[in-house]
Amino acid sequence: MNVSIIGIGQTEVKEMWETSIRHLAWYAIEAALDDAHISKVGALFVGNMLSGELSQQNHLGALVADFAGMRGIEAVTVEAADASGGMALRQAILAVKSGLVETALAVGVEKMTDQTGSAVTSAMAYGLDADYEAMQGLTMAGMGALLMRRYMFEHGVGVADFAGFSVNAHANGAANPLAMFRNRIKPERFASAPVVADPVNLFDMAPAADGAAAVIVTSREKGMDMVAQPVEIIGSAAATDTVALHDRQDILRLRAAEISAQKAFAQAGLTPNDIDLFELHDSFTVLAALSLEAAGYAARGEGWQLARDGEIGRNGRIPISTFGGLKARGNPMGATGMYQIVEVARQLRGLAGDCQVADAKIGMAQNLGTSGATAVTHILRAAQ
Amino acid sequence: MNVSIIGIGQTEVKEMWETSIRHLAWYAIEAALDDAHISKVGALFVGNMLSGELSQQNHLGALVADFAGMRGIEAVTVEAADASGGMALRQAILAVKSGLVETALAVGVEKMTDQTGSAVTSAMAYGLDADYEAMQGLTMAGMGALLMRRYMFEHGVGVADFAGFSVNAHANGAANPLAMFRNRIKPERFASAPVVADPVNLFDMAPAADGAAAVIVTSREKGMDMVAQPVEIIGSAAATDTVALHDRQDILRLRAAEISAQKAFAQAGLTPNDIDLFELHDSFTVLAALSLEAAGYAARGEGWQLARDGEIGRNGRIPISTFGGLKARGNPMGATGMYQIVEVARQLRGLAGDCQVADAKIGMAQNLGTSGATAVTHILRAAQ
Amino acid sequence: MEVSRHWRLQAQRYQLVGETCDSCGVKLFPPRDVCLECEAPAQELYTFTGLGEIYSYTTIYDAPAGFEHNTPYMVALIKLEEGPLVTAQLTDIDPSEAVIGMPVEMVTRKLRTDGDEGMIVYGYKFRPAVEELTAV
Amino acid sequence: MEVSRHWRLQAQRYQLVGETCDSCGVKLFPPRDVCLECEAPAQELYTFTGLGEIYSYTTIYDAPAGFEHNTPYMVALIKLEEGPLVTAQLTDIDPSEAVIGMPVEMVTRKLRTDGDEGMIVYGYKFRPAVEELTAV
Ligand SMILES: [Zn+2]
Ligand SMILES: [Zn+2]
Repeated sequence: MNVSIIGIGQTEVKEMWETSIRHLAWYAIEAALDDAHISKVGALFVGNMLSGELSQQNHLGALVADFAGMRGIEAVTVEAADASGGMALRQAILAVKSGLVETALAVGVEKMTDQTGSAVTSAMAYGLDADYEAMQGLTMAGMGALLMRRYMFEHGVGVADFAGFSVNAHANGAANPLAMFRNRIKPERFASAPVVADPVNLFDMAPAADGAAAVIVTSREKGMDMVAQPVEIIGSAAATDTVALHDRQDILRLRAAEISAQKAFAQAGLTPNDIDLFELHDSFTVLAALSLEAAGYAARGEGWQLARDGEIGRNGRIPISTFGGLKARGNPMGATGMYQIVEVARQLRGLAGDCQVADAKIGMAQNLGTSGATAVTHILRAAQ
Repeated sequence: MNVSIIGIGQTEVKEMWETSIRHLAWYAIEAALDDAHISKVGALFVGNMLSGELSQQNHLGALVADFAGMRGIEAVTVEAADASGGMALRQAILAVKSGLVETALAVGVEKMTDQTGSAVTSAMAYGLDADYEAMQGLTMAGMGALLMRRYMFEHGVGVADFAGFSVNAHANGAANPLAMFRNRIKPERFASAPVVADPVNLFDMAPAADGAAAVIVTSREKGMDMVAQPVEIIGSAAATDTVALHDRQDILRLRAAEISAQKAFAQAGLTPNDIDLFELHDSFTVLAALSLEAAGYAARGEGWQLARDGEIGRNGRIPISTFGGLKARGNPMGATGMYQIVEVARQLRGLAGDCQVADAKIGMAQNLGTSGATAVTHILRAAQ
Repeated sequence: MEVSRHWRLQAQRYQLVGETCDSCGVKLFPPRDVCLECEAPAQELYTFTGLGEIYSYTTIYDAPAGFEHNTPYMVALIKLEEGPLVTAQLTDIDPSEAVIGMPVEMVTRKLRTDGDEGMIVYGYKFRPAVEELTAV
Repeated sequence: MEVSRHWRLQAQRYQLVGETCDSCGVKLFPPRDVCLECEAPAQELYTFTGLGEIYSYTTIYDAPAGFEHNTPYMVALIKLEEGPLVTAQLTDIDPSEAVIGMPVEMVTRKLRTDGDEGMIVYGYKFRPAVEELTAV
């Protein structure tokens, strides 16, 4: 792609009552600017889903650019439900590739805790089909449940067969000081966790929280000059599927995830076996299984077996959720995709601390909007 | 820029109770695809501000891509208040320039009439600073009023001195079958129009309405092969200013508009005198005056004189609002910037009907977010 | 208040009015202007029988605004006899009875309470098919 | 309900607490982390006197949700003595009295009623300065 990451930044993921959305974005941006040793960029892309609904604040591009001391620069908000973060990076890459922007900053930010209860549940469901899904009372958790129930039916698996995804995520989150949940969980506790939307229980579902993460990109040549450890973006592709599950021919096939992964692999000239770690979109355990299938790591109906067989752990065949994933790190909707990128970059720099995957050279991040109605896949490589 | 417009489409601007937001977007897209003689594009950028707040529907990229029969393509929503439309085109241009997308579709769409009254007034104010402007009860109309009052004070003009902008807009709108208001107004009626936010009256302010407009872009070379009358994009630039008026050193200077216009002129190698028509952002008459000043058509405090002196008419020095502008064509917030582009393209193709500016070869469109916190300027030229 | 939105969708909500594609014959619900299968224009109206079977289902305990009144409630994907899937609430059923493949039929029920003034939105839900009930 | 948001802003809302920039000395309101003038970090708190004058003003007849109770109401840009502009409602004033340059002072008043349960948000407004009133 000829584009490199030269700076990354992130905040903790948790409920931050004292922090406004503009402050959240600024903290992540400040860290990314410091990391890149710069104070300005040419363009800002803000990935966000719910600021209007929950904070009565749109126009985040201009607001954040000004608050971050970069008044005047080009700035805009990018939205694709919980894939907003990944899509913001995608726009930053397009901007740099266009030659019209030298250095671009993408920040994903979500402030979930300005509202509570049913208002947040409602707003999160704005990523579904308003007229034909949300109007029937479907929620994000309900969507995950419809997928999970059908997966269990078609593939003959039980609720407990998904436990390995959560156990892995929490084990990794326990080593990430920025994660929302840092407690390990035991498989036997999984089956008895409180049900949110049957069969989805609290351990199947990622928790909503506040958070922001930021990434700065520029051309590969400039990146090499500017920082010691640039991370190259060698694949970037986005695709869509129907927003409503009921409009799909096969709800257990994530077509957008397949398309975006295949395109990214083709751009990078790689196959799934070349990837050292994979930050996938585990907003629900069933989506982790389906994402592994879509990316080519398991045949249809067999993604769950990778968790059962321990192949998703730090030393497994394809480590996933290495900083806890959405499940344990937490899921600030429009920021989630940017956390994935920051985490892959940390792995490839060899600076992942207790979360480090040994000898990580190539990593992949895939950010989904709702049930994969949007999918954006990035493949990153440590600069050579 | 090496990017050309190969298809344009638009719906009427009015209250369309019977039409959902996905249908609105589709009608404009269908017209643009027909115009370009194609059925698919590589990427879709949806400019929208208020779908979440007013229609409980986010994730419009995937929703519209699917509904328009383009399931699978890359798609995302772009938001910058009432500059969302212009910023969506900007992303489409960056995508094509990047070389990663061959043909990109930008659609601006806004569905204002799913809610009524104070809910719409509130949602429109989400483009302001939520914590320090909207929380004080400031509205979009109030923002226009603060600007207009100060302009009147500093430059010694009265309410009636802004009438020429509305008279011109309505005269042009009367010739546009798609315009919301097709009635001519007389200057003497202007001063007695009902007040919305003193001194802004009904004739100073563009009406909110439903609407959608779409533009398809590809590389200049491909455009020449594909259609008989491509329109070249020879300048494209975006900039920001503070969201809150109170954070500006001089509220009567639209810095983002200045920056984006200067960049676009520089890219095109042109000066203001080379522009045959200028679709500016006349959401308020005072913004029309300030936009003319920012783009270099009048000295500070003298923009209103262009209206007084008849220089903004179809045969004037710098024709503006040639299809009625936001004021008479109507202002579907996130779609407005795309209407401007469609209108300039129609002028440059010589297909503007009764709205035609004679011998129009080069046109400019400038889309503002709120009081110019975002500004995006495009310069278009008839293919040579 | 979203009066126009609910008015606009009433044919779908009350009578399951979808479309048939002239080109490929597929039946579409929800209606759309471009056929999902063959991408031809699809605008001939078709009223579904309202018979189908459960394709997947869930019981929702964490309700969004407007749905608090009947929490927990069940939402399912229904495979209609004519082919398409539809997302709908299940009614007149105990969560423990639901099973994939169960025959169901459409009924009209209260869906949601909107806003301060409490406008009530009605629309389709599905219940166990009467034949099924009498057979039990 | 946005309890946390209002709680977060209470120092600004009730006492006009802004900042002084260590580097260039400019006074900032609303507070921000990066100085608007010199882009240095600005985090030293400063409580404004609440005295200023009207810089621009309007009377709003078309109110957003939560502000219906006192429509029409006046909103102004106030030039604070210390330099910055602030957006605030005017109170205790007849619209016909307002004029650019009029001295005003901060008071605390009810700003907005939020949501179904009617949480009331308080904050700064400005009224004609007392000296001004007695002089009249
Ligand atoms: Zn068909
Ligand atoms: Zn300073």
